[in-house]
Amino acid sequence: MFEIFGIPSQALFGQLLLGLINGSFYALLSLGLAVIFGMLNVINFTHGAQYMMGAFAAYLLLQHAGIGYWPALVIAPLLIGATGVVIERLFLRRLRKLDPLYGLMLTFGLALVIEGLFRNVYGSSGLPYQVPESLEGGRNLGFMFLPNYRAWVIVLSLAVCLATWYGIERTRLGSYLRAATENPVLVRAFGINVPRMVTLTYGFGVALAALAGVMAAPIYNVSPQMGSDLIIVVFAVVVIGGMGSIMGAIVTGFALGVVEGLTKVFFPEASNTVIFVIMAIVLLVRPAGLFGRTG
Amino acid sequence: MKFAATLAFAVAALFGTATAQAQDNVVKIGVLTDMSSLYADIGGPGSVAAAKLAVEDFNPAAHGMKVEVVSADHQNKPDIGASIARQWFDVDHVDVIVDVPTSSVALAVSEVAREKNKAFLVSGAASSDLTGPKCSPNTIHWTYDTWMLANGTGKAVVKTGGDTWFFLTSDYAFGHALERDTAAVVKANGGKVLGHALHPINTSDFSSFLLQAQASKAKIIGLANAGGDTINAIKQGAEFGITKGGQHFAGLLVFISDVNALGLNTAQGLVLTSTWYWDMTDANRAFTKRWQVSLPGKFPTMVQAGVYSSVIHYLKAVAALKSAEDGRAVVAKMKEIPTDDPLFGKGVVRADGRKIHNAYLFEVKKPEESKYPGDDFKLRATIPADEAFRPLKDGGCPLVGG
Amino acid sequence: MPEAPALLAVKELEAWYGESHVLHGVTLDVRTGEVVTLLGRNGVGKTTTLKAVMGIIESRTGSVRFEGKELIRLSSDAIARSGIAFCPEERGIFSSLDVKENLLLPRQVRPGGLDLDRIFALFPNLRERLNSQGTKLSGGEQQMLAIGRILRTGARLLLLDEPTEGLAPVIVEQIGRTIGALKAQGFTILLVEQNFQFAAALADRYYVMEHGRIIDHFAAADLKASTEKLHDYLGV
Amino acid sequence: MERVLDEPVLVRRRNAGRSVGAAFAVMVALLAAAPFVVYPVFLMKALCFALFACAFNLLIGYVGLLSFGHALFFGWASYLTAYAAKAWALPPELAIIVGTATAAVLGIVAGGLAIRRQGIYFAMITLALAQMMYFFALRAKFTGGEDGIQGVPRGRLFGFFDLADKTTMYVFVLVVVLAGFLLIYRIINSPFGEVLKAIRENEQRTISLGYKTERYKLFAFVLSATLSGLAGSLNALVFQLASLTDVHWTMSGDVMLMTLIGGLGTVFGPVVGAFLVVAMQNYLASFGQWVLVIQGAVFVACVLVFRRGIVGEIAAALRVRL
Repeated sequence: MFEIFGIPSQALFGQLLLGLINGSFYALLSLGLAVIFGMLNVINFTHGAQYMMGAFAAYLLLQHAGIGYWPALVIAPLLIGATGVVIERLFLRRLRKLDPLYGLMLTFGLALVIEGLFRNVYGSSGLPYQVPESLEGGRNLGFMFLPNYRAWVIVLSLAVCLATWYGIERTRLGSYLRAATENPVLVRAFGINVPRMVTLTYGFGVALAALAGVMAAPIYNVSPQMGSDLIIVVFAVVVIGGMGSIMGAIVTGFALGVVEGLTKVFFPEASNTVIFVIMAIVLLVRPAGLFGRTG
Repeated sequence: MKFAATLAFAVAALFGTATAQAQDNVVKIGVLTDMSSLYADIGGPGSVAAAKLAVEDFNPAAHGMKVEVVSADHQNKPDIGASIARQWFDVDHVDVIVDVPTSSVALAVSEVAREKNKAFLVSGAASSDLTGPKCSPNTIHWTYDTWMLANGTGKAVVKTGGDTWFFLTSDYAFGHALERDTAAVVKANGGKVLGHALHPINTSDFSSFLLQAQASKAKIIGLANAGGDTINAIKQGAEFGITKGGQHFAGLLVFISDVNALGLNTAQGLVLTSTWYWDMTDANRAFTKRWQVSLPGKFPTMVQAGVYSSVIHYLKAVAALKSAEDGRAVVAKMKEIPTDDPLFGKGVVRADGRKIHNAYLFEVKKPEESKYPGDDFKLRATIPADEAFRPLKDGGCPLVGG
Repeated sequence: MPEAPALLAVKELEAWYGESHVLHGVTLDVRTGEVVTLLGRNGVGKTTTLKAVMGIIESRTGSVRFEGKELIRLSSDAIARSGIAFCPEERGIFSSLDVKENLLLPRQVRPGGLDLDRIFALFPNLRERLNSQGTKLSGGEQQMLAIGRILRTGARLLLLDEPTEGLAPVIVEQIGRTIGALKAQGFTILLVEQNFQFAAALADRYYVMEHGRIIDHFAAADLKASTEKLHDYLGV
Repeated sequence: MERVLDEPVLVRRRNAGRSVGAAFAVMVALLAAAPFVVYPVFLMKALCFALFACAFNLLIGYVGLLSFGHALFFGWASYLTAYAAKAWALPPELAIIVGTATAAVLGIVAGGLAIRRQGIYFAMITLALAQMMYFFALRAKFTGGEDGIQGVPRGRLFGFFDLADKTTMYVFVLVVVLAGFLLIYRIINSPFGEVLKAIRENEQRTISLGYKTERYKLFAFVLSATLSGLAGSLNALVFQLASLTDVHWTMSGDVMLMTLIGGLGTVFGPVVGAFLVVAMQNYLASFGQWVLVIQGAVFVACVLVFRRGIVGEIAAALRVRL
């Protein structure tokens, strides 16, 4: 095995791959944020809590209904997405004509409520969720032992991201979404029920977060605070990528996961901060973010 | 003016009651713990329940005393802990604070207790500094500490063949101390430390640290961390085939609540040191049964048992002095009379404030070995009380002469 | 054709932008098959009238009847679905959509809309640019796209807001011919226009607006007689 | 996307001076009498947060910028003050200056980066920058990591007043906070403040009038950061402790809640909000987990039905400015 800057290539490739796994979560979450932001002009601070709710939904489905991982992968996002629909209808819709900062504050408050409730009921030391049997074990890639489940996370997240991209950029329904992002008033005057689309879009973005939560459940413990720390990193990812494009959100998510992984090899002390430092640099060079549109 | 009136009303309504309470002869025990966060299952409501059981068993009426238990959540933040402690002592006439998981909070509360001359009985916090350089005539450290954990687990593991170590260390004072102490024990017993990886507190993804541990080929991966971090590290270690690859985890601070969170399937084989286990004696089982009335389905940790034990002993000392006013005097009394309670048996409190009792080395059972809920540990060794804790002279506590 | 029933009947229409009251009781009607033009200076409320009819301005009162059905309480998507199509002044071409997606965007609300081939017959340029980004088209092409896409919907009443604004005379001429052709095909059109020459060639009737009110109304036949007045109104 | 945060409370300016003056007098009287009734440490804490919230309000209420990272200034000032007082044994007045100056410098850096974007982006950037510095505080040696800096001596003010004395400390905190309050009031009613409000209403128009709005915004940001730092410095001395709590993002959330409850863009709102939130945290502590839920619910309620906040509603009802 050769070495790069004194680091065995083994460790390097291993960390790169791990970075990609983390990137999967960043990408799914920032994608959801981008989809929501596009239609609602709201930064969904509840996103972290909804990610957590996804994980809890998987856990509770298993505990109380005996429903395993595979069905949960579909059911949990639908359930949590439905709560998103309710949130949009009850709360966000009433703020549409106000400054988007109110949306941020509202979703922040909701995040506190949700996290508090879950802490209240489930404590905080985390609840276990097993890797599904069919994905147990792993394979030795030579440079590292890659658990099958983690490989699955990369594949699934990539697939969901690309499917979402395709759906938005290449389909009829997606053209409605893009058009409504640009000029909702006119799209509505073309006979399309934009408010319903907004509601469903929010539900969809929330469902993406919940899906990420289900995917995370077997890797991390299911715990009420799992979302709140992650969400701030994802915000930084979003600022770096800019809210310009769906692809931007996906690419930035994966790329920053990898960068973070590399930092863990070369300069572990900075692994928490590297994304924020990149954010500062990107802001200096390209205030609109890497994929953002100015103006 | 409406605004002024509102403000005045609000102020009066909210705070007016605070100072209204008169001084009386009630002994007030404040359980200051983590009710909502990382260590809520280690201490938390379970500690409050334990304290209440202790009061019940002490039977204050028989001693002509009145005892009240209050509780608050310090959220693992030293600032919140210190300000609650201050307010309890200043305003609410609390005489003693018990539990306080999280070393940083315990150190802060210890300062306040000393300043206000009240008693402080630590059960939840780990730092051996509490009876070392930062010892206080008002503080007793009851259940366990970092030195004891390092000594118990470290020595036992090396002696059973785990002679090469790699540490996953929580990157703050508690983790550093735990690693340092354990590394010293490992080396003293002829083992070798191959390396370490520092991880931030509350890390959700340990995979990259585990990869380093794996690459080190050390037999033992020592977890110098606590709570959720320990849980996550072990869980993800299983996923990366660490245990199947022949490496073993040594959890330096593992509680039964952590084991339950992990599930036996993942936690099996884990070696840990504890000073108390619910299923060891009939007295412990009886206590557990009563305790479970408040927390059904859970099992008390050593911290919660320590709260019980420390409260019993405290009340005995207060009864002997007939006053809880002077915290220093009560603590001195507690050091003077020997301890004896159903959970920890007979013991002593040392001059530096260290409570001395046995420690036990446990191994987590395999799922098939566990016959009923909570049947998690099997005993591997008993560390006698006089070996379990740091010798008095090594602590550097200014209270100890010479 | 004064005896024909009004396809669109607007009565006492009032509208507000936030706090400011912009329409003060607009009353007009458009009969099936007509081209009716709203004239007036900048800022008198012509565009607002179209938007209020379309429900784009939500705070409005009065009555808007289309085919006898009251629309004033409906949202703009429901109004569109009842069979009215709107082409905004700023054309509203979506930059994130290509030409084809722009064309296919408005919902088909009734059978009998023009299919793509017939739209390309009207606007041959569009066929070649089908895969370009919508906003990469020239101003004229964008206007054609904006009109073309609402022809697909099957709506028989078109609200066109200044379709000639900022376009070269050749293009204006082409748009004029197109509107003529649409009229011949039986579309009913309510047109807002500043370019009086352009409107004169097309319209059956005119309404003149000032300060959010209709101040005058005459048929094409009376145009000559009204020229003087018009110069006054429009300040030409 | 340069929308105004909210329709400002319409007021009659001629009443303004009188109502604010009267309310100020009442506030001072209440605060002077309060320590005889209320636990002084609680009062001092609430006062520090009142100053913090007022500083935060300067930015959101008068410039329309929502900073989600104000804990950065509060917390780092608190660290530096604590460190200066403990490790360098500086007298309290110098320790406070060290802390406040740190906040000012951080304000220049963070502000310089953040005001490049507006609205939600601004909020996210300030949040991310603060979080970065949170991790730095967690790692840095001098902050004591999880332990924080404990046992900070209060020292003797100007070598003369012993701040270990409760009453002296209270008077000191009260004087500093009132001075900060008056400074902010002065700023928002100065020509500079008028430009800030113009930016809030419509930045494009303000630019077209020839104002370099970026500079105004940056200056307001730095001012707000500095005063937040002053609050953090005081807080460190009151509790003789600087800890991670002070730099954590929940602190930024708290100050946002205080300002929102009290009333964005009102003079007294942040003060009222600070007292309410601090009281809530103190007196609901026994409810444990529910504090978070209650705080969140109050947030939601404020945003949905109560956007003017308490003081804003009162002011609107009385048709005065407060």
